[in-house]
Amino acid sequence: MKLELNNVHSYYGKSHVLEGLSLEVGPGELVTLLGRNGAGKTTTLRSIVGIVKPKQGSIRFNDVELVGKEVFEIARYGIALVPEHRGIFSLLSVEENLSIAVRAGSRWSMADVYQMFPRLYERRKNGGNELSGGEQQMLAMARALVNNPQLLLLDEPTEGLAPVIVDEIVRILERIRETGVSVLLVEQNLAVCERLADRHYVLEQGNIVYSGTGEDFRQQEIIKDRYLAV
Amino acid sequence: MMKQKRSSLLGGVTLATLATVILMPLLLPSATLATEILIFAMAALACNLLLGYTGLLSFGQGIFFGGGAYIASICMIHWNFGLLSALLSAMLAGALLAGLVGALSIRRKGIYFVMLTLSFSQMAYFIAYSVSDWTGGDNGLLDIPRPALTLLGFEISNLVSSEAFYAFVATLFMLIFIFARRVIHSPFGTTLVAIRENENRASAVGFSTNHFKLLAFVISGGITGIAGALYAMLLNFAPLSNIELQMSENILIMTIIGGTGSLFGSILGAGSIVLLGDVLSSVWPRWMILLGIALIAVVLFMPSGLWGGLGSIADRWREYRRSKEPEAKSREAN
Amino acid sequence: MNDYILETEGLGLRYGAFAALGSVDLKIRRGSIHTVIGPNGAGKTTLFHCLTGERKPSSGNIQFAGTNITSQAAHKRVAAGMSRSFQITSLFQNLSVHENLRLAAQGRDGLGALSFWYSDQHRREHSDKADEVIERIKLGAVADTCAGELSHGQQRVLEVGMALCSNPQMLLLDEPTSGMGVDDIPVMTQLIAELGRDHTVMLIEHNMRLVMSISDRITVMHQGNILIEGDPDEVSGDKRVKKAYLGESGS
Amino acid sequence: MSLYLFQILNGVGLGMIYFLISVGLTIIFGLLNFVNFAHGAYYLIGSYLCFTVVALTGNFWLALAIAPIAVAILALITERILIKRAYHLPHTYHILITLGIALIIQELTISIWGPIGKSVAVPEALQGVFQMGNFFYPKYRLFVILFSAVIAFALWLLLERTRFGALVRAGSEDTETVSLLGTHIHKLFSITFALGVGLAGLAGVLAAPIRGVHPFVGVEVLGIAFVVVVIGGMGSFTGALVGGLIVGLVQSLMTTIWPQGASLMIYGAMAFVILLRPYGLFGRA
Amino acid sequence: ADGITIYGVKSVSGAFASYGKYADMGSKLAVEDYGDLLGQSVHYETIDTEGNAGKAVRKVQEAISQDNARFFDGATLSSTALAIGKEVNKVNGVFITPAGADELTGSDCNMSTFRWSVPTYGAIRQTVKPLIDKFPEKKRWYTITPQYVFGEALLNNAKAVFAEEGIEHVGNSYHSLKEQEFSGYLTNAMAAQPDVLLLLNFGSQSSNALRQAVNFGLKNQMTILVAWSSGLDQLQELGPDIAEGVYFGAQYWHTVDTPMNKALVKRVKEVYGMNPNYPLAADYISTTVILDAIAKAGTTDSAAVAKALEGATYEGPTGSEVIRKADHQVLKDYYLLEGKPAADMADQDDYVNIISSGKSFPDESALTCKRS
Ligand SMILES: Nc1ncnc2c1ncn2[C@@H]1O[C@H](COP(=O)(O)OP(=O)(O)OP(=O)(O)O)[C@@H](O)[C@H]1O
Ligand SMILES: Nc1ncnc2c1ncn2[C@@H]1O[C@H](COP(=O)(O)OP(=O)(O)OP(=O)(O)O)[C@@H](O)[C@H]1O
Ligand SMILES: [Mg+2]
Ligand SMILES: [Mg+2]
Repeated sequence: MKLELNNVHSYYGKSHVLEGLSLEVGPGELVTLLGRNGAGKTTTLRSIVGIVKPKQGSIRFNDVELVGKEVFEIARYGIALVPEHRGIFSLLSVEENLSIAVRAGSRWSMADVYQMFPRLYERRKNGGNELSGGEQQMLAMARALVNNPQLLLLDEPTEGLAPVIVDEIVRILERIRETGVSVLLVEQNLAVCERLADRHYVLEQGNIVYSGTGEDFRQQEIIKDRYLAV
Repeated sequence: MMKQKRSSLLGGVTLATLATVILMPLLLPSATLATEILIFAMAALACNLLLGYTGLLSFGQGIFFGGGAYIASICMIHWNFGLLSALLSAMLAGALLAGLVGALSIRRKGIYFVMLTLSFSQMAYFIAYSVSDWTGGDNGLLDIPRPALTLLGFEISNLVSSEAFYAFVATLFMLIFIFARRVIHSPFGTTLVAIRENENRASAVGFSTNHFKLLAFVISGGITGIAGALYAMLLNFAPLSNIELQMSENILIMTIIGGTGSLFGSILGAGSIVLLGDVLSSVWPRWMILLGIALIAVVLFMPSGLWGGLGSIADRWREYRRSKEPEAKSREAN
Repeated sequence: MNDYILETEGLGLRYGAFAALGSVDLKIRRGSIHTVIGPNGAGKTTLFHCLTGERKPSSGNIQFAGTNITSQAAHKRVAAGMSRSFQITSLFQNLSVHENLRLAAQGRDGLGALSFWYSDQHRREHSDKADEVIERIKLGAVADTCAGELSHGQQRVLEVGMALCSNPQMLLLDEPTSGMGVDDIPVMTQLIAELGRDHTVMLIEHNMRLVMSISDRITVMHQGNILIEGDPDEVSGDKRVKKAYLGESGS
Repeated sequence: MSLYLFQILNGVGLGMIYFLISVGLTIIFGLLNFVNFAHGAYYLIGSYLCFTVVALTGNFWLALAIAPIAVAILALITERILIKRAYHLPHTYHILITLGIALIIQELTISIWGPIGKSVAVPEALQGVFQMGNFFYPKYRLFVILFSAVIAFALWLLLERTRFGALVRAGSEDTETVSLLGTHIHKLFSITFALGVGLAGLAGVLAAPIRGVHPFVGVEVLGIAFVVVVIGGMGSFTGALVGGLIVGLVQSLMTTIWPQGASLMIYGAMAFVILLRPYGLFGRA
Repeated sequence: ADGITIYGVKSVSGAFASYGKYADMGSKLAVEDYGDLLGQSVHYETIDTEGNAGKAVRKVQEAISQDNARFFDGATLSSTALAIGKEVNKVNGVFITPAGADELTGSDCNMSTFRWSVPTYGAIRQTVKPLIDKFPEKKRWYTITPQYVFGEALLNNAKAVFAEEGIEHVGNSYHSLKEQEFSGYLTNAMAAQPDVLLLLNFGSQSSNALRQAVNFGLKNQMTILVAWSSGLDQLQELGPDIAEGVYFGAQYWHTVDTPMNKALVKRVKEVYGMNPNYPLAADYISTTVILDAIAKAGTTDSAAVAKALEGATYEGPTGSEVIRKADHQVLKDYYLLEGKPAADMADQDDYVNIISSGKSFPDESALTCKRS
């Protein structure tokens, strides 16, 4: 599995958000994408899955060109996105939310994810609109997993979660990585990123301004200060 | 956007409207046709306050239109009301009916709201046809007078000629138009927009949204009532179809085709629908196919209605001009 | 005058058989920053819903500034000086940032805004208030942009700004920093601290650094009830809190 | 047998027809969140196709098999060309575009079949009345009741017990996320739309021998369908069934109690239900 | 414009297109057939009502003020006809209509308005009475009536006949203006066990009421009479299976044996390839009558033409027809028809036998028409 973005330009109407972005995620890698609010992190993920259609550049996944493909086709290649707004179906129960995502032959079954998130099991009969913010986040992750991805795109998965759950999520991400699934993680919580990532990219106004390994990044106080204001 | 200086009450759009109102009878085959257009423009404008600015899709506009027509006519026939007092009573009737329908419906959301107004519309129709002693039932109310316009005892015009009546309707229309512009740019009007955008948030910042929606209804009903009364005076006749669901539907179509959220759009909408029927029906009995196509076309290509469509054409023209300019300049430079 | 601006007694809310709030007795001291923390699904947002009138509690009552507001409508509570931000962003998506804030300021007028006979430009104070808040939350650059076009983080900032516009006595902020960039969090922290000087602030937060640094008092909720209440040191030292909420990284 | 008892039975019969008329509308609304004001027009086509097939072959059963499928195919075509472009727009635009489609269908019907209505004979096997003691009822209407009940059960299974049902319900909320899970959402929507509209066509066929075939019947049918669906709760399958029965019973009983107001009362019943229950009897917020 | 123009107010588009289309064909043909008049060419202009009385009135106003229009015919809907009558009367024009409302020649009559169709009085007399005569043993009658002015008028006339003939009126069901589902009313009717079921509604309502009555097997239990049918077009809609054995009242039937009708049928077959139905025949003769009156008056002054129409006698499709001066009502035959089995039909339009025909009109002394 390999994802490569090359010189990607994306727009919202006339506003130019990604200005020639290039990055790659290798097999089994966990890569983070950092940057301030509005830098274009979410837009990058949305461009990969085809919700935002890049006007220029190429996005290749296992040597298949994704630009121009429909969202559902891209998903079927094995890319799952856990979106910023979580996208829980409020009219469906937790169980139905999961069941419509289950793909035959998936590495994770519904039982597996219930084991990962016991809270979801307790609330499996409740409608999506009856979940707390944190519960929704868990459900979104669980749903992406049963969809059997090769590459998991996570948009701020720890947002709004209690510290215990954040720990839990970190553990889960570690487990996911062990299974060989690649992860591209957008995250504001630097501690989490540093604990997990093999490599980091820093994004500023639609351009990559830094990329480096986990060790290198720990030393990059200037980068952190200038682009992440830590 | 919102911060930009707004055109004043009497500027820009109002002048365009005034020009339209003055030119219309000159361009159209008859003053009666122009009058009909303005009357429906008035109804569409009132509908627009609800649909365009408050986000309420009401199938009850026919109730206020028909109600206004009946009340004004009954007042004139049975109690010899004069022109202005008849119009005033129509306005009150429209507002009252709207208050009633509004009070019962505004708590409901979405399609349930729509259906509730629709069912009131059916009931109003039933009542109108049942009390035929007052409304003429299915035969319609006949022999409705068109009283002279008098102010302080002086007769200004007898309004007998269709041109004189047009002038009167046009004046009234302009007043209502200016009033409506005032409404939408008042604190009340901006609050309506807030309700349209996000009702939950609007109530969380402190607006009791139901009161606002209700007042919007009442204002809309009052204006629609006046339109109904004018229609009765134009025809000397109030058919039962005034209060039928079809009327509500027509008013809605005019509003949406013209462009929701733009008062001038309502004139465009009313004008195009009335004219479409008038011109095409004599040419091709199945002309409603074209109406159908027009409705579809508006949805697909001009979702902001004719007014929005014109706007985006203007935008594109401007852009085209701009894109030409540097080219021209660079050519000059060479 | 009573020391407490807000008091609840046995406040409870059931969704069918499930008690999202058990029985909550809470006292918020005037002029303090009072934070509510607790695991996901503990009932924090639900508590806010009851306090602001979004939901009707199934039991108990609420006193605000000396009056019982248990069954008062949401918009009346705003007029009485209570204002909130939402955990899930809720804005006027198609209106500009400035207009969002101006409307929020206008909301304080309550039924006064029903007046349709004069121009909204008449009431400069709303517009001025919006400008002031824009300054405070540093969204000047996007003042004329539609709220829906802002990045998620910017929308969160605006969300808090909206709550500020009605000159509230008491502000209820539901996870104001959720989704905010690391660089904005200190700004928000400082903003809340500042607000704490002339308002009572009630806060739901998961960012422990922020919570511990600015809270006067912390209530920890668990399964719809209050687990403990105390000042930051007491709370962070408590074993039960560690187990139920903080975990190892939070400590 | 008492008159009222008969009226109740008759009301149930009517109610099943109303259910069939409405269920497609509720499916389309509930699952696609699309307001289909052309529903009555598709019913119209169903009934005219029934007329034509019967006129050509003399076989009603053939019409029952062919016409709904033809209507569904037509629906699929209109959906692909026009309607799918309006899904993302507010309800106002749904109403407008389908009103346009309904007008075109109605006027084309007049162009093809003429402005005068037509009749479809009751199939040979079901002519006459079924009699049991004092009780008698047209055989054809009995058949319609049973047939509708079978259709109702099959639909319920499809919508509540299959992944297909859950998927499309999810799609009604957030198409983007459903696509992200790898589902071809547009295909799903097309199929659902065709299914719902095909049911309207089926209703048109079944009602043709009872109501005749007339170019302006679409509007009336649409009105009833909306009343039924709103009473039951938009999007609720059970709601359509219960709503249909309520409307049928109200209408039937009113003919004895207050005949002048019979057609009014169905609207009265609807207003009453919405005022008491904001989302109809079985609707969800 | 040069020449004489007749304006046909026809519901060509909209919900009453089934009527307007043929009415329009009738007027058009009449003008074509007429040739020149007073040395001027004759024109025909359609005013489409779009099925809406308000639109119709506005367009008539426009024609009057812009084009100086004075001669009008048509208008199916009673409301349209009544309102147009008033408008035309303001300019002393001439207007002939086949609409159903008795007010046209009653309380709302005026100098300009003339009516070709037989009023409810005659429609009931010429159907109910012959049927009673035919089946003297059938004493129990049940009625189904639409509840509004027109239905009420038919019902009252029927009640009067019942009283005169010693018929027992065993019950009546009112229904509303837009009802299409009659099973409930039919059940009520069955419960009353009548010998004859009299349907007093018209158009699609009477078609559906009849269709559903046949479904319920009522045809075997009682005689059914549709007093106010629209004739051929309605029978075409119903088809012989339903119509067989049912009685219909009608203003016109194309097989009526009169010289003018024979010529009309021949001509219509030639031009349109069909038998004339009621709207076509009614508007053909209305238009012709106006043109004849213009010729008779020798002027296009409409007031004079209206005068010339009063009392005029002419050969119409139903035989000799007279325009009564007192109320501007055309005195003509009304028909009672009986549907025949498909096997007996000589051609595809041969749905019925004419059972009886005749003229019945309220006496001049009983007229409510008061004209200044
Ligand atoms: N739907 C939209 N329409 C127009 N502009 C948008 C839209 N969504 C985002 N933008 C703009 O695109 C830019 C990048 O936004 P994006 O959401 O990718 O940022 P981000 O890095 O994910 O920020 P955050 O950390 O706040 O989530 C921002 O300036 C934002 O204002
Ligand atoms: N409408 C509802 N019906 C049933 N249960 C609900 C409903 N709304 C919320 N709940 C449940 O109530 C509990 C409390 O929810 P609440 O949103 O208050 O949690 P919270 O403490 O704010 O959590 P978080 O930190 O994740 O936002 C949750 O378990 C949730 O599933
Ligand atoms: Mg983002
Ligand atoms: Mg919460």
